Amino acid sequence: MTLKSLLLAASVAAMPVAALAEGAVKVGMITTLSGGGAGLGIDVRDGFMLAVKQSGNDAIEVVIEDDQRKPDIAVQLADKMIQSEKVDVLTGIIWSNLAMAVVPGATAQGKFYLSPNAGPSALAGKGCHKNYFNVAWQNDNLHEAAGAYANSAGYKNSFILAPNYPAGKDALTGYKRQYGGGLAGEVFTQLGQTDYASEIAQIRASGADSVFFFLPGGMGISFLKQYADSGVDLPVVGPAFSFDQGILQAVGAAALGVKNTSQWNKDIDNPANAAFVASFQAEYGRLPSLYASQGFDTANLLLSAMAKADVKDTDAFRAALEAADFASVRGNFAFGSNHHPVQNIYVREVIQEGDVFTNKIIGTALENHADVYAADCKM
Amino acid sequence: MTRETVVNAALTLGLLIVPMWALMADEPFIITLATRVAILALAGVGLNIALGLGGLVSLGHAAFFGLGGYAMGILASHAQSYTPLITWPVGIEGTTSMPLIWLVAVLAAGLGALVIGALSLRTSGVYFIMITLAFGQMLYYFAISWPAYGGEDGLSIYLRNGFPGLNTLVPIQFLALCYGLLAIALILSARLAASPFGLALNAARQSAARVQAVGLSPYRLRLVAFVISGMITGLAGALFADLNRFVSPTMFSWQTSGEIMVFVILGGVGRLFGPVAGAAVFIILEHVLGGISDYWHIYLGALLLLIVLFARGGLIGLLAGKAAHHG
Amino acid sequence: MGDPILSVQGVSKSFGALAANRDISLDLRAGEIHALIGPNGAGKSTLIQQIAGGLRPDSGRIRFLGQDVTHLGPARRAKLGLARSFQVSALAMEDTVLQNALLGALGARGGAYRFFGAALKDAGLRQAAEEALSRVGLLDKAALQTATLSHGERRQLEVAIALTLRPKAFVMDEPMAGLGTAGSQQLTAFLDGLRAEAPILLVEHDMDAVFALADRISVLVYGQIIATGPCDDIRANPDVRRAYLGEEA
Amino acid sequence: MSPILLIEQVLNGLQFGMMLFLMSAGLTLVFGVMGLINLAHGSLFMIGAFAAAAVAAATGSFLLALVASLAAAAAAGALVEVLVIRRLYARDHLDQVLATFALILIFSEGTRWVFGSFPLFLNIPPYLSGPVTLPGGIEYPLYRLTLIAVGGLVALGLYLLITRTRLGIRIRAGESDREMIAALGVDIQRLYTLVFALGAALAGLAGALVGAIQSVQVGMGEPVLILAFVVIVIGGIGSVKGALVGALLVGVTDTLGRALLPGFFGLFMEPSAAMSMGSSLASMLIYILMAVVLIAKPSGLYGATV
Repeated sequence: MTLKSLLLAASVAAMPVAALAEGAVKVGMITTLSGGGAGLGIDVRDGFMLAVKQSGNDAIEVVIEDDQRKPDIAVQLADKMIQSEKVDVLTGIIWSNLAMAVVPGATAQGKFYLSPNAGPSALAGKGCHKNYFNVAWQNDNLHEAAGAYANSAGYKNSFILAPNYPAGKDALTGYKRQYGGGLAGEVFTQLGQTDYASEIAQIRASGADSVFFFLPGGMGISFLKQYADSGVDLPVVGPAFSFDQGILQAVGAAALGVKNTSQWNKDIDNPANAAFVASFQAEYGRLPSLYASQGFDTANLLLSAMAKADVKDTDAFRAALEAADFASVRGNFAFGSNHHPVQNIYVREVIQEGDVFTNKIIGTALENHADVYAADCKM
Repeated sequence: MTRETVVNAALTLGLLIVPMWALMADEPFIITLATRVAILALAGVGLNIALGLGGLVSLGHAAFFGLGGYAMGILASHAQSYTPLITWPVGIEGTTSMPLIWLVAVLAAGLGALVIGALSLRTSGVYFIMITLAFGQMLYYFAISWPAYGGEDGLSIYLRNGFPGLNTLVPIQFLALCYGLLAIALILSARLAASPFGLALNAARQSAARVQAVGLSPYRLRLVAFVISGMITGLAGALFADLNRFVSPTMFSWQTSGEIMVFVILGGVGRLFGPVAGAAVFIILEHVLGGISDYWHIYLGALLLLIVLFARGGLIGLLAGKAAHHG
Repeated sequence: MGDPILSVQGVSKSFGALAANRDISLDLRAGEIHALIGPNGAGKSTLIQQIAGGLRPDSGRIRFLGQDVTHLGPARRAKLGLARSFQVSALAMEDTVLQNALLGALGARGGAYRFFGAALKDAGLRQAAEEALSRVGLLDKAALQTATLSHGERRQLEVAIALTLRPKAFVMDEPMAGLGTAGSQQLTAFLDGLRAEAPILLVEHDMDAVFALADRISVLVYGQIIATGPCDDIRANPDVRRAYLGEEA
Repeated sequence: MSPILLIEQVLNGLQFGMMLFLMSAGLTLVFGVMGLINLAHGSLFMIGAFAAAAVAAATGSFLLALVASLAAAAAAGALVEVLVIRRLYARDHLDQVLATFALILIFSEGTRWVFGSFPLFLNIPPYLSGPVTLPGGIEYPLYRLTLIAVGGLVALGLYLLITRTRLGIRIRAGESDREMIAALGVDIQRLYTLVFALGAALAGLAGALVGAIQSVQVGMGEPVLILAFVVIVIGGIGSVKGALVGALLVGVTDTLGRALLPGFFGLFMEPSAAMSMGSSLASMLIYILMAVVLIAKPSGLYGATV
């Protein structure tokens, strides 16, 4: 907060932006810091800033702004970052619809964009761009992994549900892409819906042997609580979003035992991860979430590229980013031809450690998995 | 020269000087902000015709804002992908020409306002507020779940649309265009208020029975006002989409309706320059307060509350005193 | 004496169990002032509302200028030439006196759908409005805000607006109320001359004015007309005397 | 769709409707008695849920949590009534809308400031959790049945309060004639504060009850608020009976719409298009219902004619 106001004060003054040191990089972070979805943005920011702090690199300057989860505000902030702040790199956006609003314009103006969370298919396929890098996942990835897990668990008849909006439709498509069994039912819920009694009744009546759902944020919390109370006890799978550290405490015991897919967990065994989890807890007094890990990795990717090339030398800097030469907290990490991750996706189970609900990895759903849109990407 | 004229002139001067300064100081973002102020003020000018003159408290003007925005998004996306808009019964192509887009946006919003207004104006008071809200929500949910034009993801237009003789990608030129439209809308709205129609509409707000007794139909007066109001807000929607090069269902959300209403009330209901003052102050607050704290909404809320409670007549009322009675 | 300008034929109206008007018939002929009197709660306002078009009768017809207007709304009846003034002033209080009169002129012109050109600068409208204001003696107050007018002045403005319509008939709901003696006398004289322009259906409590002006009087008691006739007949009518005993002693 | 599933869905609709009723009753009372549009009613719902979650976390008792939700929402309601709302009664709807919109901003961000940005935990107590078997072999969550019962009890309580008590007489008098009630020597300010706090308490109770099966988070009040407005407008503003009927109508329409429409479109469309179309229409359905009601009856089902 103090950092932000200082920077703001500096930028409001009408003097020309002071020339930064050679090799310095100015980063514009547009993320959600107020309103209902603020938890995700705060985690990304905290993860990112932790990595910056640990690097001790003072050639990196970060300007942070709150997009209020509104696309038009995000676009306006991107304009501000580019026009006024004259940043070199943009990052931070949580939501696919905001990314779709900001990324094409930013990359067209020659800026780098590093996505710490959203990975809409349009940006991975036909709409890919050489200056756009996704450090999290392509949106379909975790759903595909859930489908793969469903196969290995022997599910033959899934009931699947997601909100009626593009990311929801992508989720069901992603699940079906890997899943080989039949469907007991397929339901689109309303975006922002809070009561799932009607859907749960349909699940009960459908004769399904498993349930797959993608309901991010509060929708997932509501669904899980109501599902647990309904007496339907079919196994549930879903992507990590509804079982992440930030919201798991709010779901409580209702989530225990649920399998979910994620490219990261705090128990992934590598030194970078161990150090990250410990230092994040020390710095902020809470367990890191998936989003924090993605923010942390995004910053480290950027720092690794800065060590190799000057951001003003766009081609060299891009090559340095493509190399992805940093110690990711998720272990092996590489970019595919469309600048989206090629990585393992794990299956986690929700467990209880003392008073705290958390996840532990129980297997690998997909190894070195890339997305299906890379073929459409012509850079 | 009344005090209100002085305040209006000062506002106009401010709106002109700030971008000029920004141009010289090479602060293009300030120009973008001024453009935003102009466009949102235009939306407010539209709403003010229904709200200030007609007394129609519409909590659904986002519907027209969004219709204008989507008119732009749909036409431009078809033009950019070289796919025809419709092929039957006649082939219609998309377009990236602003004047054409504006025309379509205004017509679409006007048609929307005609249908929504014709049904909603059967009610009055709180029921009217709520039924307009309901129509806005209908369009909002429709836009979210209608896959053809991006649904909740919205629709990106990678290049700003063109205007003959201007390079709209240059911020100051696009700003000039928006200022021009805002000025035209302000002049039209001032003349409308003084016109026979304005007289009758204003009277219908104060006493519907009187207007009926002289042989005029308040319903029709209000409907026409609602349509004009929707058209101007629709035009603002098309410009807003062009400013962001992006449209999304949030343009339809009830918060958008609420914000447009906030501009009008903040500035002063029924005051010619009310929406301009309201939009300018709102945008400045958003930027100044947003820098102070993550919890800046608290301060914004407190400020709005103080204005409603203690500065009746909005900012213009605060600066210029009670409304003058032209007679 | 030709067809009546306005005729009410067997009109009844009830609100729930309360019968406000029962089988009422009356007419208004060219050149006359027809006064409608009766104690409070007799159903006068309900009847006026039905004549002006604000309420629909449960049964019966209302004809105006030979045309059945029973199912027309107030605006349509006003367009046909039926002008009314309200018991409780219905005026645009925030506007000026002149603007209120202009509104009437606008209605008389038959349409308000002109979006440019200032209404105040329209010579035709302005002339009609100012003429009407001067006839009721309000011209010197034209620039004042209507809310600042006294109660009596507002009644005068109501009449002025009715005048701008150049109507075929007036329906006036207690125009004298609150006027004071001098004001009443002034308005009485004015209405006296007005009947030549168009007949007036006059609802009034001021009995001096009624007996001074009316060609005929109808008496409404408990929702029914108990007598209609010239002033002297009504004065002598025993039913009327009974109904008014104590109230108009 | 089997009859059992249909019955279950109707129950779901009733339960959803009862929750909407708790939310709407206060809103409609406040409007009926004081003529005030309160957009911040959803914030009181949120405050109830947060208070319940905080107390449940501290004490482990669900009943105490419910008491806390009632108390916190009533206190917050009384406080804003005295500080802000009181100044708005004489204003037009426009000022009320803007002022209470400002209150939403303050309450939402204030709650985030106090409780943080992450959702809170609040769960069904063990004695109410799990399903019970109803006659006909329908398995139905006990908690949802409890919600229906609570909603019914509150409706009954409100009915008795309004028809049988001195407070109720004053409320009804206040609805019809403010000056008369002041002339009767009733302290009108206290009455208003009381009615506002009562409405707030009901919203807070709804927040706590719903919070146990939903997500307790900032912004949870707004979607419910819009639904509550739909409810009271359909029922006729100011009418508690209208709120009950409207709430049940909206609850059942919404639930059955979501359950039946996709299948209905599936009869003559290919499945994925039918799914998408059906869901889209289902999400618009209650707004369509409201528009239709208002077009047919411009002041709602039980509203006074305007």
